[in-house]
Amino acid sequence: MHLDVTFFALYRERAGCNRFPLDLPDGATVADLTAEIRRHFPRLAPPEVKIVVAVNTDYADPDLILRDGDEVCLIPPVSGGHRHD
Amino acid sequence: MHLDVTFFALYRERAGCNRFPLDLPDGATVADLTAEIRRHFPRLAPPEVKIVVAVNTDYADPDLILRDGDEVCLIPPVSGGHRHD
Amino acid sequence: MIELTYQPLDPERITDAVRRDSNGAVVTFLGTTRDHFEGKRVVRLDYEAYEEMAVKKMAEVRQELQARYSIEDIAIAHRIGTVDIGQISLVIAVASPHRKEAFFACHEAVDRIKEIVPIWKKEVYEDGSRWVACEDHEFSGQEPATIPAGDG
Amino acid sequence: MIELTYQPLDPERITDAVRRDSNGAVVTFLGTTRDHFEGKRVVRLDYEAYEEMAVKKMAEVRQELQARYSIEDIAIAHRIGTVDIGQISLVIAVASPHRKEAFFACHEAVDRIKEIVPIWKKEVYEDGSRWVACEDHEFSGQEPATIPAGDG
Repeated sequence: MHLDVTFFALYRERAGCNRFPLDLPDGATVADLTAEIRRHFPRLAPPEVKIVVAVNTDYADPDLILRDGDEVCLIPPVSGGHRHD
Repeated sequence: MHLDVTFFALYRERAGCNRFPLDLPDGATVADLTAEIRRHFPRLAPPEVKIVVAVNTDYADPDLILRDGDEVCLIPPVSGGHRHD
Repeated sequence: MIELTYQPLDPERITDAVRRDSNGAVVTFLGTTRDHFEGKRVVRLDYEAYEEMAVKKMAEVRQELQARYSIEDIAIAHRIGTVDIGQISLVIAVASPHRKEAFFACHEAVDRIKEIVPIWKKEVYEDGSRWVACEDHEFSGQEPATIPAGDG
Repeated sequence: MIELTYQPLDPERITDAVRRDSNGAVVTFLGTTRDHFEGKRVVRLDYEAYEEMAVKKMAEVRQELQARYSIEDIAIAHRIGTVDIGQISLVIAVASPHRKEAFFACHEAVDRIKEIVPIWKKEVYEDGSRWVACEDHEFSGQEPATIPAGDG
């Protein structure tokens, strides 16, 4: 299947692009996708940091099976509870 | 000593006046004052309801000794914590 | 800022009074007059104050919370006299670097004001009126815990 | 009311959207951009959103709190793009018949928005910039508990 992965904020800056095309085997999960992303962009996030993924505008579990054409976005941590603006 | 006692809100309406002149013996306390007020205005507050008194713009304990010319006001309960506007 | 006034309150002006570039959070409370009470239709509220003492107690509440939360920027404004339905009778604005303190201080400020500031309200219905807190307190026989009993 | 905009926010308009004659309490939160962070001088903030998802998550936060507190009147507006120091980036207004629910719902709304709405902010200093939450979370190795981990 073919997916276009969108990067935001810190991830966009580190990846150096807004959007990255990715081909994955049918049946691939969100975990497979983030593993593939890490291979392409090893400096995107340190190994101990989980990469959060949104699929079709909802947060997705690692074992969610992706489908061709899904809207996939990588979500760096949002503003966070302990610090506010 | 001579005091002018001021009534507010419900107490003003029940007393039928804003202000009531009162002569008390020297050394009289806030408790003496409220006892005297209850004699003049038996329907001001039911016996089980304490009459709160402010002396010179502070809440006063029952055993506070009054002085001639003190600013004395009777304070019906204020808006209250469990109900708001 | 402490204000006791017969004029309509302007929440934006009162909120602006506490905003500073070093604050990241501003919490504002507006108390507005409701159109009903226990099924009865309220047509307006009449607020009466022991004005000199009310201003003093509002300032005490402000100081109390400034000390407790180590914040400076608290504004309290209360309207008295006749307040029509849907209008604002109380504005409290609190600003602080972080939001938690602003929320707690603002909430406690409302509670304390209603406990210790000598302002009374009379709900006026189509067929009568009622001093709100007074009757409640008589019914329960309770005084606010923080007010010393004045009666022997 | 849910709003995500590049324009300056008008807190009075947003607060007015929740005021009704049956409500006695209105609590408003303003998030404003602070001029300092850990001793560094901040000159402006740049907010970036995954807009479609941000609007959806803001609406979810609103529904969550409406259900939890049985209140209807919650308005949430977030500004994105460049926000200068002292300006407002977030407005949450909650109105309810009683104040306790309005305070709790407003406070929780801020917390939840910062947890689950995909909006990021970059603090711009005189000599650089920094995505605020990102670095913190990397340092602590923590994700917000409510966001499922997307990595295997």
